[in-house]
Amino acid sequence: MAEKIVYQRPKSWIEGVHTHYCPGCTHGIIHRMICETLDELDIRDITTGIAPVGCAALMYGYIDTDFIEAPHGRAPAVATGFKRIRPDRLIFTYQGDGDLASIGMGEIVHAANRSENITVIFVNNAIYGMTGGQMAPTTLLGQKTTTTPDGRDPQRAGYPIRVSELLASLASPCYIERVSAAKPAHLHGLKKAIRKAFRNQMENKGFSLVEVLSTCPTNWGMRPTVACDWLVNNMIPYYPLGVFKDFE
Amino acid sequence: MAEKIVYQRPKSWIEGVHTHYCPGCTHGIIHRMICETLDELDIRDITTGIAPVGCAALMYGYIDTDFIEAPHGRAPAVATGFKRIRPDRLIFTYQGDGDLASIGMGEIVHAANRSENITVIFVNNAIYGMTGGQMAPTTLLGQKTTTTPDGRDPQRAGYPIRVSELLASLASPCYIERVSAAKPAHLHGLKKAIRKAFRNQMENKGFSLVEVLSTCPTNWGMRPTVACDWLVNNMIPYYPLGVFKDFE
Amino acid sequence: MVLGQLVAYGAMKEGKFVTWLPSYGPEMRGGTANCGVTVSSRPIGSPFVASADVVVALNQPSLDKYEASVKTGGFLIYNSDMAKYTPTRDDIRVIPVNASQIAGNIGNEKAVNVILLGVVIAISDLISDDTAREIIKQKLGSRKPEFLESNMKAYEEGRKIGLSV
Amino acid sequence: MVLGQLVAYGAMKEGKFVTWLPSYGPEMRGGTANCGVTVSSRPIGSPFVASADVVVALNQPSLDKYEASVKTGGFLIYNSDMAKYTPTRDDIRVIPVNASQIAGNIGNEKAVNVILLGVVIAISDLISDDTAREIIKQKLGSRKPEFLESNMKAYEEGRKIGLSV
Amino acid sequence: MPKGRVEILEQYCKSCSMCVEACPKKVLEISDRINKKGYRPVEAARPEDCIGCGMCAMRCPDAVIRVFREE
Amino acid sequence: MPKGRVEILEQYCKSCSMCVEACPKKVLEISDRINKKGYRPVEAARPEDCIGCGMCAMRCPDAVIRVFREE
Amino acid sequence: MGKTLMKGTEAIAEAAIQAGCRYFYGYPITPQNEIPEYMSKRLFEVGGVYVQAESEVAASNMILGGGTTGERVMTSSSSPGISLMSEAISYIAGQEVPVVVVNVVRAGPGLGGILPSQSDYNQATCGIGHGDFNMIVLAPGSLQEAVDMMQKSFDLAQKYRIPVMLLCDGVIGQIMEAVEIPPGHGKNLSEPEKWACGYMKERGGKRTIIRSLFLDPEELEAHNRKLEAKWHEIEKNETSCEKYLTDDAEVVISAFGTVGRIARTAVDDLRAEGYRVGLIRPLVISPFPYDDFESLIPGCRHILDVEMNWGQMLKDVNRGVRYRLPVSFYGRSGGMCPGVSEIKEECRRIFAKLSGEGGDQ
Amino acid sequence: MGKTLMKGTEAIAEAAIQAGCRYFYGYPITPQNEIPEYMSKRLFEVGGVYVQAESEVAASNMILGGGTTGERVMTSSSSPGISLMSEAISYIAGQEVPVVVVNVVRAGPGLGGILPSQSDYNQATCGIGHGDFNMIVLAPGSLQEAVDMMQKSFDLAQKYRIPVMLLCDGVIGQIMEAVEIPPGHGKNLSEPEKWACGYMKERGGKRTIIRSLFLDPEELEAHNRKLEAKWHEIEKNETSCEKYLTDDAEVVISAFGTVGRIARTAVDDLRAEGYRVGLIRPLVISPFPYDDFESLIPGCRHILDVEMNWGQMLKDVNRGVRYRLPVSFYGRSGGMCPGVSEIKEECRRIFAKLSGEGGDQ
Ligand SMILES: Cc1ncc(C[n+]2csc(CCOP(=O)(O)OP(=O)(O)O)c2C)c(N)n1
Ligand SMILES: Cc1ncc(C[n+]2csc(CCOP(=O)(O)OP(=O)(O)O)c2C)c(N)n1
Ligand code: SF4
Ligand code: SF4
Ligand code: SF4
Ligand code: SF4
Repeated sequence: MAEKIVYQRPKSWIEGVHTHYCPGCTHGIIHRMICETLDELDIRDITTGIAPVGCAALMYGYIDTDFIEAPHGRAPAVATGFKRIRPDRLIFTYQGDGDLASIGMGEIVHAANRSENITVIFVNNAIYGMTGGQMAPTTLLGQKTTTTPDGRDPQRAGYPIRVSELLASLASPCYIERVSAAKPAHLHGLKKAIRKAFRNQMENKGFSLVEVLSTCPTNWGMRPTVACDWLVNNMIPYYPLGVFKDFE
Repeated sequence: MAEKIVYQRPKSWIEGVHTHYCPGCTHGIIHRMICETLDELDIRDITTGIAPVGCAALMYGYIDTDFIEAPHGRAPAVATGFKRIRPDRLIFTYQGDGDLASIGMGEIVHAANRSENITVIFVNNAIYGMTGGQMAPTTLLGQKTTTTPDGRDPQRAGYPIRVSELLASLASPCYIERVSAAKPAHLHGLKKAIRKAFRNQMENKGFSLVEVLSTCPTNWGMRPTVACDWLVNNMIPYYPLGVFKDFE
Repeated sequence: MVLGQLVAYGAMKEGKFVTWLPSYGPEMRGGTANCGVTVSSRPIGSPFVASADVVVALNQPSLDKYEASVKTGGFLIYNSDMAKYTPTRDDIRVIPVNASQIAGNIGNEKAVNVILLGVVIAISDLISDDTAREIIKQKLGSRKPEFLESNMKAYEEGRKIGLSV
Repeated sequence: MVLGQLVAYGAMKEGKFVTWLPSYGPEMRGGTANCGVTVSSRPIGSPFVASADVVVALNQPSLDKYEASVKTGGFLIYNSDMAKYTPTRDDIRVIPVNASQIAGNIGNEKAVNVILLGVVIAISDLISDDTAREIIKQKLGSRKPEFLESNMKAYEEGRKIGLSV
Repeated sequence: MPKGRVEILEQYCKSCSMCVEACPKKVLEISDRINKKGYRPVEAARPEDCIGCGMCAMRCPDAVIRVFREE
Repeated sequence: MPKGRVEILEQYCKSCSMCVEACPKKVLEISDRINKKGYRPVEAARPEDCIGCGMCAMRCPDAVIRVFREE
Repeated sequence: MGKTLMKGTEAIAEAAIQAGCRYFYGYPITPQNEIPEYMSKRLFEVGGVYVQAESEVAASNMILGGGTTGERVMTSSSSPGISLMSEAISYIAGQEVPVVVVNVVRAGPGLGGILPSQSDYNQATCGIGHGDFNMIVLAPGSLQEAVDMMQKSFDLAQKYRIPVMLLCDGVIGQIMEAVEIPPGHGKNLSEPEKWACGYMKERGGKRTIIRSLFLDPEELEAHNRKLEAKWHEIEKNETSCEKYLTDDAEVVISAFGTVGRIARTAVDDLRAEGYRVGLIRPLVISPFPYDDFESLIPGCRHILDVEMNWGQMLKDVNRGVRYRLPVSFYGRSGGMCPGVSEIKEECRRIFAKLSGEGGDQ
Repeated sequence: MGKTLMKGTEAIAEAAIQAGCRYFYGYPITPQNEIPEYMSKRLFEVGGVYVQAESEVAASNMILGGGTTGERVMTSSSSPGISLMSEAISYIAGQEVPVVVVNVVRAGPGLGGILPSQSDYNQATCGIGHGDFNMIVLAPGSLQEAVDMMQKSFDLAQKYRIPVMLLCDGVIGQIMEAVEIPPGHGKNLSEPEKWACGYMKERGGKRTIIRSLFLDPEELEAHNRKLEAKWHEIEKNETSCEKYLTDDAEVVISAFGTVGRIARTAVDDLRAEGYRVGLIRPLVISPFPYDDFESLIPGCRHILDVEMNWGQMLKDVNRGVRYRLPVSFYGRSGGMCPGVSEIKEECRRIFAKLSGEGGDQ
């Protein structure tokens, strides 16, 4: 009987490097899915990524496409600047919740509203990873972070922002879906959403955003698999998975 | 028979000045309503206004309260800084659509989301007044401005943003209503909404925003009363009047 | 402002050095928006006009503000339908022009500018009469040909007033 | 990092001048996060440690990176359960400590630090044995009293290894 | 019909006609005078028709109009 | 049941156990070895049970696992 | 194209188009609104792209992204808007992206006023953003210079992969005068820039990373040294300065931008009165023409620095003459501009003092 | 409170609280995250307010708003975050609002690195924002100085109604050493500041407008002249500089911040070797202590400027010594810090050269 390869490292995943992510951090899973998508759609060499400021700042070390570094939160503006000049090339941003929903709120709302023909991968891990666990706009009520030592209090810090719902209330964007990277059962949906977000761009459909619920085992203070359970039990109830906008 | 005063200049309207607004600009009506509200609620001397960058930059010349000038778009942050220190004083921002919905999008979303206990008067005249008629985020499709000489094209500049709806999709804010300053029949609702937005703050209810559909006769290139008709015929269909959020 | 630009175009046409500099404010109407034009036969240093040979005031605030900047012996021309003037200086020549009224009579309310241009050209040697006529044709005629006739008429009316001073 | 802080607290307690300076990177785990501690009887100028009397390496990357910074005659102490060392220098003294294993035996996996502290105190004169014990009580005892006993035990084990060198 | 009266602070009027349009009784009209700022202020052309409803004042962007009503 | 096989690129494994949890057949376990980066890599403790479903690889954040299946 | 009478902002915009710029990202602000307005119309005609950014923060990041394609991109703004670009400009410098930024300066600080000023000199030439970097700054003194420098700005930006600022005081932006805009010489990207993003395919899979992040300090230091070496190169090659009647001048006026042209008239007038006065006018203010100032040292007895601010160029002037000549300052700020007669007055005072000291005027 | 071993960022935060600061608005950024983290906990305990702003743009505008109450407010950030505050800082200066900004500098430009640096010197002392303004900048050289200066910053901010920056290189932020934090001396607002907003009632209806907009250029010029006069006052009163063994020194090292303490060790070591070397260290870098530098002129033969950047203070040093002493530079950048031995080496080289030139060492 012949042996068939069921899974191997995607070609777009740069060989020989060890990611700097903490063990079990789902950033890696999302990266891998992007690589697989680039391979499957055969678009690696016409794609440029925009690296955010956040744990994924060094992602160009792992994904083998052109990359531009953007200031914190400004990836959608950088992508706009690029895409308007090179409409025949593909561009994606990859942004954390601090990057996209806090400092970068203005840029994402307006890029979505102009329906820039770009792909946004939005990694919502309910915390600031890179800077060591401060509150993010998506931090859940009661969740303890280094700047909400008693848990997030809506009186002082407001309610967690549901970004997909917020952006879906705009008239312009093409596709917005929330998926999860936590559980094996979620991974198919994650992959499908990423693929679709790139396909939309190839078909000039306009702004596509995939919100990926993600873990931060280190700053949540949990083992990776426990973090995945926490995500399922705490994040998904507040951030329901699903398609919020689809102009297909 | 004795003569009764039916209407006279509000006390909070500074005597002896001639506003710099163009003839028939509804900024003046909204100013007057704010003055009347300050008088009626007797809060003039515990209120601070935040002047925006926009046609209303000089509003402290007309309304007799303390005032702080804010950089373009940042009034909600300035108000936050103040109100967190003086919760017993009242504060309001007064912002145009460029100020609030373009450059200041990040600040307004987050102030609303923290449900800062402030009052926001948002003047939507679908254009940049002060700078001479460029496209605003709220400019209607097809509307000609100095930067959309062929009319706003959704492909290049996106759809007009419905700010009240966008902010109402957040969990935190207390009160959001859209009213109009165009027609005599609208003015009662305008006044009521402004009064309510101040009352909410006095009762510590959190973030209140009144979106006022307003005219810019000069940059729309219409006589004032024609501009009012245009507003009714073109803006209200896209920006329906009504309450979008009310935690009462 | 348009008046100033017409003079500037004309001066350039005549091969002179010219600068036109607006002073702008937040007041989009009824304020003192104005411009300074410098015409010279040598390269121009400062484009700011501190004292002027000719001042044209379209409304009261401008009249009040710029009266003082007329050079001794210079002209102060104003639209007497929009502003009143009580003389305070006797070293300048003052020309009231009922421009709004004339414009109304001609049937082109916007021609106030062109009427005053006629006055200016008549009393000064900034640009020649011929050049002025050509510039009006070129700059105003191309944009709004339907008004060309009334504009030329307005210019004539203004010129008449200017020459009669 | 904690190890360094304990030494720093101890040194301060003994009235010495001390600085503790971390070098931080984006790698939250498994990287070469490290710190430099300077203890001195006079005010400290540079808090950067270019060459050190004692280097303690908890894992392979740190060992590889900081081997070179041990002064001639200095000590290189490493957790032999987490890193392998093939000697490249003969001018330094190398002390492998199977710290993870010892910590496991004691039943407090997090005590690796304290074991190595024991070694450091034993071989150097940074701070006295008494001070070290007191600092452990004060700093670790207050936060997690339930671990105090195992921490003291870990210190003893480390000290034994250090003294036996 | 109640009897009303309007007082116009002429020097502040910008001749925008908003009040003219607002008045249910068509009391107001733009005058021929010119005020200090160069505008033709509004005036009560038919003062006798005024019912003192205040609509004009409510709509004036420049707080130019004072309204009285006989009781 | 199809027969599968996993190959582990040990040097990249960070010992996070995500794959261990993902495997429906409980094939994988964290080993006792230490890799260059100081982690104990995962290993196929029960290789014979592997069905080559690829779940482990799909969940691995570090693309450590290659999966084969006999056809 | 012969001379035409144009408004400054529009001439600048057209000059950019003639220089090959097809991509404009900007946000309105007085006194430069005619630039985006003109661009929104003209770029559509010539097949380019105009994007009205949601803010200056966004606009500056759009040129960052746009500039990585190797194409000629620009933004324009005025003082407060430029402040909002600080972070992105530091990134652009660190990431070596060629961009052009036009600043039509208004009077500050804060909201200030909208009248002309030169009070962003410090910001433009020295500390606009965090970190070790500099940008090239050109300061035109007339509309024709503005037009010519606009084109030069793009050339310099691409030659050195560095942000270039065209620093115009509001006068340059608002004035109308006759200019000639040389027809397009913008380079045509027949093949992709070697370093640009988006050409991985054309390059056979070789990729480009445009970044300023170097977590290893030795790597970052090496990167910074590279930027430093580039800057020294620029200092060597790109300074530019006009000297007018300085050879025999006892008093030299130093001025840049519009003040330069005003001072020139003052010089002419004073020469006619018999005063030995000259003018030194940096055209490129960063890198600053220190050497040209130093060359004044033997002959000149006094420098009068005139600016439309509170004296921001003064320290560079002093540095240029190495504190070996007396330098005095005359300035107006807040939207006021020093006039010809004020400058003459000031010069006459200086001459009076010098002759009191026993000069030979 | 005696000496305790504390981490720099936490000591700075506690010092602010002891200085009477109860209002903190900030956004996380390495390497100063412990400041907001500490504040989020401690301010709640002492009845103050911590707001995590959505960005540095927002944070800087929150201190603008907060500062108008007359209370002691602050924010802290690191280099890229400070760039985003540029516009607001210009407004704050123009509107004369007292605020304190802590910058724990990391290496730039752009994203750069997160290791210590002094590469925001230019920005802090010269061109951070548009318009004619300056802010006061203090640069501590040890943790104890940082703590003391934190308190001084609030005093200065309120005395002059001006933004004050505490410019710490990353070392000051991250180091642990023994410090003593003097117990609170923050002023207690028993009655409202006369100029502050929100007190119209208490003032019997007299209102306050806090603005920087003056559309009339003469008004704006007058306002700017007022700001200028205030700055001259500050220049007169508030410079501060340490001179160490400079009296007989042939070579004087100039350095600020952490480099100062490192250089001091180098000086001690070199003195032990017999070299006549000294140290001059500005504690306040804006206004810069030019006079202290000028006073070195008669005796000293060479200045060695040492910095953790590519030489940003150099021009101020040269200006101080009026180009009459040779000044050379030694620096490391990108997160690298000059070490004691490097500095000594450099000094020995200079001495060798000097004695070659016929000096007397
Ligand atoms: C202007 C600016 N502000 C702040 C920072 C510091 N910073 C770096 S990453 C980050 C947030 C990271 O959180 P998130 O975006 O959620 O991504 P994650 O690390 O969780 O993946 C912050 C605040 C910065 N680099 N630049
Ligand atoms: C940072 C900055 N960017 C731009 C401007 C210029 N500017 C002044 S007002 C304004 C927009 C005005 O439009 P809007 O907010 O809708 O108010 P309106 O004038 O229509 O009432 C702009 C862009 C500025 N002053 N500061
Ligand atoms: S800090 Fe959190 S988000 Fe960042 S790599 Fe570690 S686990 Fe992932
Ligand atoms: S009060 Fe009423 S009736 Fe009288 S003028 Fe005004 S609107 Fe007309
Ligand atoms: S609405 Fe007011 S300003 Fe307008 S015409 Fe009437 S009175 Fe005059
Ligand atoms: S391929 Fe499937 S069965 Fe085999 S080890 Fe991986 S998860 Fe388990």
